[in-house]
Order: sequence, then C-alpha cells, then structure tokens
Amino acid sequence: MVTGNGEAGNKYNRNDDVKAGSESRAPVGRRRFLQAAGAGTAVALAGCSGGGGGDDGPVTLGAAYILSGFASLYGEEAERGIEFAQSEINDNGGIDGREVEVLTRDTEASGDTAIQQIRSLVQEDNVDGLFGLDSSGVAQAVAPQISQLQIPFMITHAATPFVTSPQGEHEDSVGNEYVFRDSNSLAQDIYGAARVAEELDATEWATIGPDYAFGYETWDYFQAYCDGLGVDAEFTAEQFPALATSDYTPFISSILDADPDAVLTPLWGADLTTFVGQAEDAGWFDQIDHTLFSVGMGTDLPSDGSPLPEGEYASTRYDPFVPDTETNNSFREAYYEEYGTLPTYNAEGAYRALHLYKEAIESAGGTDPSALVDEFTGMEHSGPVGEYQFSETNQATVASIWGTVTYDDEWGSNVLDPVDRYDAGPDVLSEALGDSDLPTGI
Amino acid sequence: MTTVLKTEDLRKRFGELTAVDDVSIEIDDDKITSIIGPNGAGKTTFYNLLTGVLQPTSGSIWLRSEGGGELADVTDAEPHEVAQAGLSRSYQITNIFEGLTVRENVRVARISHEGTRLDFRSRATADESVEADIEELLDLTGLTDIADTPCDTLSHGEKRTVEIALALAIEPNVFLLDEPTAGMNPTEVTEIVSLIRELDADLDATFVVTEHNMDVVTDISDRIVVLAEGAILADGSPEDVLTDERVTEAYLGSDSV
Amino acid sequence: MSATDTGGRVSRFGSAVAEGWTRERFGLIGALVLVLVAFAPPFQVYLFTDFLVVALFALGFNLLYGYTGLLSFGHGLFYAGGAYGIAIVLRDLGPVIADVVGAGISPLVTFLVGGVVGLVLVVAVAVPVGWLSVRLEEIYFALITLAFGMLGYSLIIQDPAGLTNGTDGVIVLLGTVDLGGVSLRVGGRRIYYAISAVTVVAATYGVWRVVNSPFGTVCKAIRESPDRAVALGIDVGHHRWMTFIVSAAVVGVAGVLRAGLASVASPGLTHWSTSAIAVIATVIGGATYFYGPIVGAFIFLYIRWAISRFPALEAYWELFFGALLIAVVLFFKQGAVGGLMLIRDRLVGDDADEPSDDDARTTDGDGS
Amino acid sequence: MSLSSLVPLIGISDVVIGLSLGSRLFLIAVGLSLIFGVLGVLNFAHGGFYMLGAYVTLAVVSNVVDNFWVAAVVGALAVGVVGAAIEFSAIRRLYERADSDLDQLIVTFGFVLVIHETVRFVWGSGSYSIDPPDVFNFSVTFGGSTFNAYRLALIGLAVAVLVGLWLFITRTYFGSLVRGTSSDREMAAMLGVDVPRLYTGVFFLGSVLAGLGGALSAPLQSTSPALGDQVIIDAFIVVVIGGLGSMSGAFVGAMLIGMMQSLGPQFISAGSIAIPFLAMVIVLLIRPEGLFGGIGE
Repeated sequence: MVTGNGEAGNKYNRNDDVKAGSESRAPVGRRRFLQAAGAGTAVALAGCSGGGGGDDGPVTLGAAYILSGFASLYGEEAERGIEFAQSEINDNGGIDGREVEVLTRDTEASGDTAIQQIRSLVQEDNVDGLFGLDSSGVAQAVAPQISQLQIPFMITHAATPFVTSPQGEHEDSVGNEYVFRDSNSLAQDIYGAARVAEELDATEWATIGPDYAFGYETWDYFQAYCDGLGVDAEFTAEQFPALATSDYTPFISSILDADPDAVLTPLWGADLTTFVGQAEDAGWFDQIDHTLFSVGMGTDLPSDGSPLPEGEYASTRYDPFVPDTETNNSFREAYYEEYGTLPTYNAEGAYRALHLYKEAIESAGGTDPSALVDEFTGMEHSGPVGEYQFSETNQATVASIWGTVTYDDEWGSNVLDPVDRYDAGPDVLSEALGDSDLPTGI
Repeated sequence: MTTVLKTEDLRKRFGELTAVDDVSIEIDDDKITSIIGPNGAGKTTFYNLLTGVLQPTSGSIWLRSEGGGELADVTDAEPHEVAQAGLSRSYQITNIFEGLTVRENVRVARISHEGTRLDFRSRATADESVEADIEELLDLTGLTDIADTPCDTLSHGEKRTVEIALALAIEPNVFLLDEPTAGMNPTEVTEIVSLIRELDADLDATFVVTEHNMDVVTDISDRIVVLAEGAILADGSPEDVLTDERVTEAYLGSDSV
Repeated sequence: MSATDTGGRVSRFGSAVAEGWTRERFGLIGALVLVLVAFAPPFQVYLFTDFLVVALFALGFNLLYGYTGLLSFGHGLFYAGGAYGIAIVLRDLGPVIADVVGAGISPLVTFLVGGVVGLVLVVAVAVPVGWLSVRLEEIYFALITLAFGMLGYSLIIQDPAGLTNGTDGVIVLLGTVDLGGVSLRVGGRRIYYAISAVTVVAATYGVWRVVNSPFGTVCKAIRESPDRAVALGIDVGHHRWMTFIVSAAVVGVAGVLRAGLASVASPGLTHWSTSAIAVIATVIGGATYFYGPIVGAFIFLYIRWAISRFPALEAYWELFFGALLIAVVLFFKQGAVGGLMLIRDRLVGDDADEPSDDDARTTDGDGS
Repeated sequence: MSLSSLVPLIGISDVVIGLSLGSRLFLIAVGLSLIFGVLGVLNFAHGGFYMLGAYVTLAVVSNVVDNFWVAAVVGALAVGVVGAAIEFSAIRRLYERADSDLDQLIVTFGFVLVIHETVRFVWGSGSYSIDPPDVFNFSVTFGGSTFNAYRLALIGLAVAVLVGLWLFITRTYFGSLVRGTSSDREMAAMLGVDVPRLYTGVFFLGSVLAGLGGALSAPLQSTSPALGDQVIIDAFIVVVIGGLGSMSGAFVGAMLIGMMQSLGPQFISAGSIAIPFLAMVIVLLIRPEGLFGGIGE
C-alpha cells in the first residue's frame, strides 16, 4: 500500500509495505496550464521586455521551485502556499484592485536550468517580481543574474547565507540589492543547532550532508558557532554523498564506525526519507544518541509518511503553533481545512512572499522594480511566522526554531514539542561566530 | 628483370593451424603473376601478411621501394606503411568509399599519395596538379563518364573498376589484385581482363593476381604459383602448371568435398 | 587583392544570389537572419544564442561521428573544459588582468584570455584522451569516451585540486566594459549574442574548411571504410586522433560560450547526459550532412521551447526526443537535412546541382 | 584535523554491505552482459528496465497482491515483455546494417528517454521505498554492527541467479542454442536455429534479469525516475571490468565495484567516485575483453 494520504500516520508504525518519499500531485496543474497559455499570447503581442502589463491588468509574479526530482515535494508544498495566498488576495480585492497571477517554473536542482527559467519568466513572460528557490547551490548561481535582470527576488527557502551577504564581504558572497529572503538562513538555523548542542551531553559530532554548497556550509557554520559559543565539541566524521543517492548504506556505515555521540544532518527531500529508512536498518538511532535534522520538518510531511523518528531534534523555518498569535493560528486552521495537513515552512514562506509583494506594490503604487526594491529594503512585516524586519543585507530577522520531534495524534503529524526559539539577529550571530571569517548574512 | 617483392620462409600459424607454411617467393617486374589454389589454401592469409594486416609468425617480406631502390624489409611495417612503400591491393569483396563519388574516391587516394593527408587549411580541390592526375586516372580506367556519381549507385562491374582505380592511384610498385572478376558477368569479365592487360602495358606496376576463374588466369598470367595447404605446390608458366598432376589432384580433391 | 578583383567578387556574388537557390543566396539569408535576431525580444535573443552554442557543440561532435564514424559519449568533457577554463580565469585572474590593462577594458580582455585558456585546456586534455581512445572502435570507443567523460565529471565534483567548486560549479560574471563613458555589459543579451554569433559563424566556417580540406576528405573516406583507407597508405589511427583533437577544440569553443550564457560552469556539462545532447541533435539533423547538427540543434532547442510553453507537457519533453531519435535511426537516417533535401528535390526537380550539399565537389566553382 | 579518527578497520558490516551492493550490481549487469554476448547489442536502456522492474513491483505490492515475491516475479516478467517488444519492433531492424552497433546504441538510448519519461508520467518524479519481505525483515547484529537480514538474502539471491543461469546455459537445449549462436551466428542459422526468435528470447531473458534486479533491490534503495540513469553507468563499469558477454565476469566485476563503493567513503575522501571510471578506462585499454574469462559464460 502506498501511503499517499493523511491517515497514514507516523512512519515509525511501519506496517505499510511501501512508504512514499513523495508522490506527484498537481493541485494547480490545470490553472497553471491556462495561465501560461494566456501569458504566451500576451508575449507574442507585447513583444518586448520591461515593466509588465499596464496598471489595469493582473500583477504577474514568477515563482521558481524544484518541481521534479528528489526534492519535488518542496515545490509542491510551495505551490499550495502560493495557491492559498493567491485566492486569499484575489478574494479580497486583489492588489490595489488588480488580480495576482503566479507563473510557477521548475528549476530542478540545477543552477543552469534555474537561470534559464528565470530569464524566461522575466524576459518572456514579463513578470513583475520573482520569488522561490529551494536549493542553496541554485540560489548562489541565480543571485548575480538577478542583479543583472534588475528585478526583485524574494527567496523563500534556499538557505545559504551568501546570497544575503553583500558581494565582496566573503569570496563566496553574491548578495545584492535585488535579492531578499523572507525565511531564516542557514546561518540563523545552525546558530540554533549550536545552541541545542550546548545543552546536549555530546562531545563527538559528525555530519552527513548533501555534496554541494548547502551540505558544506552547514558543517562549516556549525563548527564555527560551536567554537564561538565555547561548546565542548569535537568534529570526528563527515560524509557528503551526492544528491539523489539511492543507497546511503556505505556512508551510514562509515559514520557508525566513527561512533560519534551526535550527528547534524542537513539531508533533505527524498534523500532524507531514504537516509532515515536505511539508517534505521543499520541501527543508527540505537547507536547514536542524538541526531539533529536541520531541514527535517520541511520533508516531514504527514501526507507522505512522516519520516522523522520521535525524540530526535529538528529545526524548522516556521512553526505552525509558535508564535501563538491570531495570524498564525488562523493561517494554520484555514490551511488545515483546505489541504488536510499542517502548513510546512515552504508553504508558509511562499504564502508570505505573495503578501510581501502585495504590501510593497500597494505602498509603492505600482510594480516598478526599483520602487519595489526600495519598499522591501528595511521593510517591517508580520505574518504567520511572527513579526520581523528585513536587515541591511535584505535578510528577514526571523528566529531560529529547534525542537524535539513528537508525534501529535490530534493533527496526525509530527510536530516540534517542546520547541525553542532562539533570537538570531545580526548582533547575536556575529558574536556567536567569534573569530570565524564566515559572514552572518544578516 | 628485377625482383620487386620477395618473401623468405614466410610462415603464419593460428594456434595449431599453419595457414602459410614457409613460403619463399620472388615476384619479378616483367610478368603478371597469378597465385591460385583451392579454398583454404592460404591465399587470403598470404595477402594479409604481404599487406601488413597480419604479422607473420616467422620469415620476412621485402619490397622494392618506389623509383627502383633497394629491397627493403617490410616484415614489421604497419599496413599503411606497406601501402606507402609501394604495395597496393584490391579486395575480393569490393571495398571502396561507397558514400563518395568516383572522383572523390580517387582524390582520397591521391591525397594519400601526395602526403597532404593532414593539411586541413587548403581546399581539397585546390591543387591543380592533383586534380589533373585524378582526371588522367579516371580516363585511364574509363571512369570519366561516371566520375560524379556516388559509388553506392554504381553497378557491380563499375565498382570493381573503381576498386582498381583506387589501388592504382597511389602509384604502386606492386599491385595485388584479389579476385578482380569475383561476381562479374561475362561481359564485365572481358572488360576487366582487357583493362588489366592495358594497365600492365601502360604502367610500371607489377601485377599479382589471385583468381578463381581459370580462363582469366590462363588468359592474363605469365607465371602461376599454386598454393595448397599453405605451401607452394607448383610454380611456373601456365602451360607447365596447369598440366601438373599434383595441381589437378589438389583442385579435384578439394572440389569433391 | 586589387579593387577590380574585389568588385568582380562582389558582382559574381550578386549574380549568384540572383541566379537561384545557390549557396550564396542561402548565405545572404542566413546573414540577414543573424542580424535581425539581434533586434528580437530579449528572451528570443537568448534562445537563439543558446541554439548557436548547442549547434557548435553538435558540429564539433559530428566532426568525429559523421566524418570518421566514431561515436563519442564523452564530448561533454570538452564542453565542460571550455566552460571551466573561462570560468576559472574570470574568477581567479580577473582582478589581476584588471590591474594590468585597466578596469575599463578588462572584462573583454579577461573574456578573451579565458576563452584562449579554455581552448588550450581542452586541447591539452584531448591530446592524451584522444590518443588513448582512438585505439578502440565502435561500442568500445563509445564506452571509453563515456568513461573519460564520467571520470572528468567525478573529478570536477570531488574537486581534489580545489579549482572547480564541486557540485555547485563556478559562477561566471562577465562584467561591464567601460570605455570613455560608454559602458557595455559583456553578458548583456544582445552583446553576448553578437559575440556568440561571430564566434560560432567563424568556427563553423573553420569546420567547413576542415571538412573540405584534404584532411576532411580523408576523414570521410575513413568513415566509409577504414581498412580501405589503410590500404591506400593512410594512418587511420593517427588521422582519427587528429580529428579527435580538432573536434574537441570546436566543442571547447562552444563550452566557452556556454559558460557565459549560462553564467555558471557546472559539473553537469561533463555528465554523459550532456554529451547525449550532441548525439540527439546530430542524429535528428542528419549526421552525414555538414549542416545536420546545426539543423538538429535548431529543432532540439525550439521544439523544447515550444513544449515549455505548455507547462502540462513541459516535464515530458524528453519523451518526444526519445521517440524522435528512435524513429529517425530506424526509418530515416538522413535526418532532417535529408528530409529537406528530398523536399527540395521534389520542388526544384533533380536538375539542381546539389548546391547546399557539404561535399568537396560543391567548391569546384571557385578554384579559378 | 580529525582525519586520523576517520580511518577505521574493515568491519564485517563493510563486507556484508559491499557484497550486497555487489549483488545488486550483478543483477543489473548480468542481463546486459548476456544480451551483449549473444546479440552484440549494448543495451543503453537496460538501466531503465531495472528501474521499471522496481516500479512495477512497488505498484503490484501496493495495488494488487500484498506479497513481495509474487510482485517481484510479475515485475520481472513485465519488463521481459517490454524488452522483447522493443527487440521485436526496433532493434531487430538494425542487425543487418553496416554500422549496426552504433545505431543500436542510439536507438536504445532513445528508449532510455522514453522509459524515463513514461515512468515519470505514471508514477511521478518522487521516490518510493518498500520494506523487505517479512521473512527477512529483521535486524541482524554481527560483530557490533547491525543490518537488515534482507541484505544477506540478496547476496544469496544473486548467487542463486548466477548458478541458475549457468545451469540454464550449460545444461538445457535452449542454452546450447544460445551458446552456439553467440559463437557463430551464421553457422547456427545454417544448422536450422531460428536466430531471430532466439534473439528475441535472449533479449526477453536479459530484460527479465534487469527487471528482477530492480525488483529484488527495491527494499534496499529508494526508487525514483533517476535510478535508471544512475545504474546503467554502474552496469557499464561492471560489464567492462568483468568482460562484455561474460556472466561470471559480471559477478566478479560487480563484487569488486560493490566492495569499492562500500569502502570508498571510509578510505578515500576525495576522488573515490572517480576510481571505478579510471578502472574502466584502464581495462578498456589494456584488456578490452575484460579481466575475467573471455566471451562466453
């Protein structure tokens, strides 16, 4: 039985013969098709780039997510958040009376593809603004292009700190005035991981992460924070398997041989699902005291069999229960009613991006790109995730959220309980990084 | 009379089988020599040894280089080096550049002969003397009328003629013709035989022929060498050889299988 | 060359254009299209640049496949070689070059230096790789080139030398040329298109010359019958090696252009699935024709784009090309160019003297 | 630096994992090698067949019968039918061509794309995994390391396939026809062997083996559309090292690569994924017929 719906329950009751990493759904497929076909005609008539349609036509936004391959569920979750925000906005008078349309494109896990898609959105479909991105590697390749295309880009997921670290600050920095991020960055998230490490009775640490920017940066920042915070930690083993590896066993075995006390893993998407199943077979969770999943709650979809084992630590970029505000609670309830699952952070990030555009466009009185950039710069905003402001580097000053994975019967889903929020503003991070040359990205 | 090609105790073994068994032979430039023998006598292996495609187990091969120099040892030479040294061949199963036209076929051979194989800057057709040579060769072999026809549309007899034109284009000292009349109808056979006679008269090349068609063999040969089970069975003028009892026996013996 | 000589050439060209569907008329139309594209909407300029780069990639690949009969599944290695060569120069030497020549012109100089370095790198890799690979034929050649390509892929990913930045690849920033108040962004759509178009046209002309040279004529003979070529005194192994190097160099130029276009040199360029793009374009276009890979690349890029206009279909574009590839190999190996020739023969009649064919005989006219 | 502590000793678990990875590779490679040995076709789509076998098995288990073994057999046979259909409708047309080897490679590459996209269309682009069959779904602890008993079972299954195939080829009438045809096709045809039918039969058998490999490996890996592209390259490495056309060679080659994959992450930090390709290049240059046994079984 393929577990493809909400009643599947916790994976750790693995009675099911098959557990699905993700399953292709296309809740907005038809609508996307119609929009894109319409946009094609518009381009043929308009013929040249710039500004987008007139002030009476719809506001068109371009979204770029991973919609196929090992991490397609992130794109699918983002699509839900987009759909949800879109109908919310359009049902309530749109943006200054204009409908909002979103064209969603698949970046795959490839910088090359993402750049091509983004160019097509800007130059072919004349979108007014862009948002999205799941992969850090992709984001690092895309950011310099954004400044050339001179159009605002609201990153909602990809976590590398280097896209909000101004070019020149560090050799990998590619931040610029057009690139923003409304969710927390790896620098913020891993600060929380180091705070968790502070509390744990574990000295030998290892990592198993994907073989690209994100995997390496996570480990670099973790080590830097541990040094900076004076955590008593040794770093004993590291493995970086390629993306979309189908069998992690040799890597798991290698980590187990090193026998660390705790492991920080930024594996994500179907890779994480695969890893957790194989790690369990190898006795990982009996042998290793603590495993910290830095991207776990984005993969931990109730509908797909909830891969994370209870009792381990995980972080999230948004928690459906914290903060306990009216905004968050009503968002959670309405979302749950619509889709039958709790909102993941990727859905929330995309949802909020649309609202950010609404606010900026209404305040600027139009969709002029440089006016939008001015609006976003230093903007104060609040949403389900709470109240925050964009920092000098265009990074949202959201908290780092870490908690213990607990299965919740009421929601039929893993949640973080207890959960801690660590303030992760510029000063905190820069102090915690100590002597390291890594940028805070905030 | 000059010896242009010589083998000394040439031997080739494939495992337990000795395909060519101590063959020593001298080919002279004033005769058309035919090498005949029943199937499996080792003719093809012998040709492959001469042209460098196969390496002999023992023995040596000597070839007189272009312009009448000394005999040179080509036993260990690569096939293309043997060809460059002046030994050219035609194939029993037609082997030409099917996708090219007749003229292009000949041009390839001339380019190879002129040594401009690695010239990638000039046009292939730019060298007027080469082009003139090509025309002359086409004329000599009677191919002028079909010069611009792609070879894959030619008749069998025309292809056999292209094969000969190709082999001649590198101006060989020795020209091995491997069953030139294979698969031809009687008219084509007559034409090719007269072409070979003409070429032998007009050119300096020494012709060595293998052939199954005994009429052709008696018609064109000045000398016949009979191979059987890899060794020389008989060697001499057509009259002597064809009346030799051992030869008849070898042929009948094989045919009766 | 005297003035009258030039005038004679011009008038000869003019009459050739007027005469009918001659090479000259096709050339003139092609040049017009290249100029007009520069004024198209930016995305169309981008797409056309992409087509030119893929066309050059396939053209280089086909020098080996179509002209000597060796099917490489590893030409992505040279595509990546060109791309990484320029990307690393831009990243590591850009500032040095700016110091030497001044910031205003340095992006252009760096681009040129990077291009040359990329090309040299590709040739340096192709010399040993080609020497080893051409010892094998047919399936074994396909396998060893695939292995070399994937070996390159592994090394780029694992980055033992600390040059390639692993899976993420090297970001390519072309910069802005600033001369006396006029500033031009090298990576700007139209400027980069101009650079690419000039490069691709020049490289294509170069390949065309090679194909029609004595060297290229011998290549075609080797494709038709290697052992026959040997019997004519041609060192087939050596010739294939030389062809391999020339082919790799052409692909390397395409790789240099790819880096600037994609703005990133990524390891995927040397994966076998990238090498397969050249195979697809060439087979669909028609491997036995000089223009086959170019037409194939055009079909590949534009059909893919057309499919991408319908997101419901977009995910399945490979299905279309898979089916097309199978159909072409099974039923019509002449490919698209072969099909166009058939149509032209039907329309014009058989008396037209094959003006757009690739073969050496088409150049007979300009000998005098 | 903590690298010194990264170097452990080779444990029992490393060996078991290496052999189980090798078993999986063997199941992928053996059919590829068989088809090449008899038909001379290098089937690029073989990885796609393997992936298809895994998907069909998953689909049967979840929708039809809740029995892994039945599903695996259904998966293998379904892939066999697909393979035979491809041979019959497409590859067969190419045997007589002058450059048939390369045309076959390109056509089977076309099927790589078709199979990949069809699988995505039917099952989506996400990944699935499946629990091992109940009989073997328990943990074994051995010298301090733990692994699923199905790993051991898979090694046994691979050996069983090797032995079964060997018996089939050497002891049955069909097997003798296969051997005869692979060594001399013309001779076999003259002796009255229906070569086209035999070819379809062998392609069917090779495809069944690919499908079976995918089915049996499904509990130890995640199944996604990218799987086919990944394994075909591994399979190429294995058959080249073992010798194209050699089944025992495929076994030895697979075990070598399996051990390399198992130990690689521990001993070689950089360059480990490059080593199999380097080995492939070296074998092709020095001993293109493979390290073990010539053409044959």
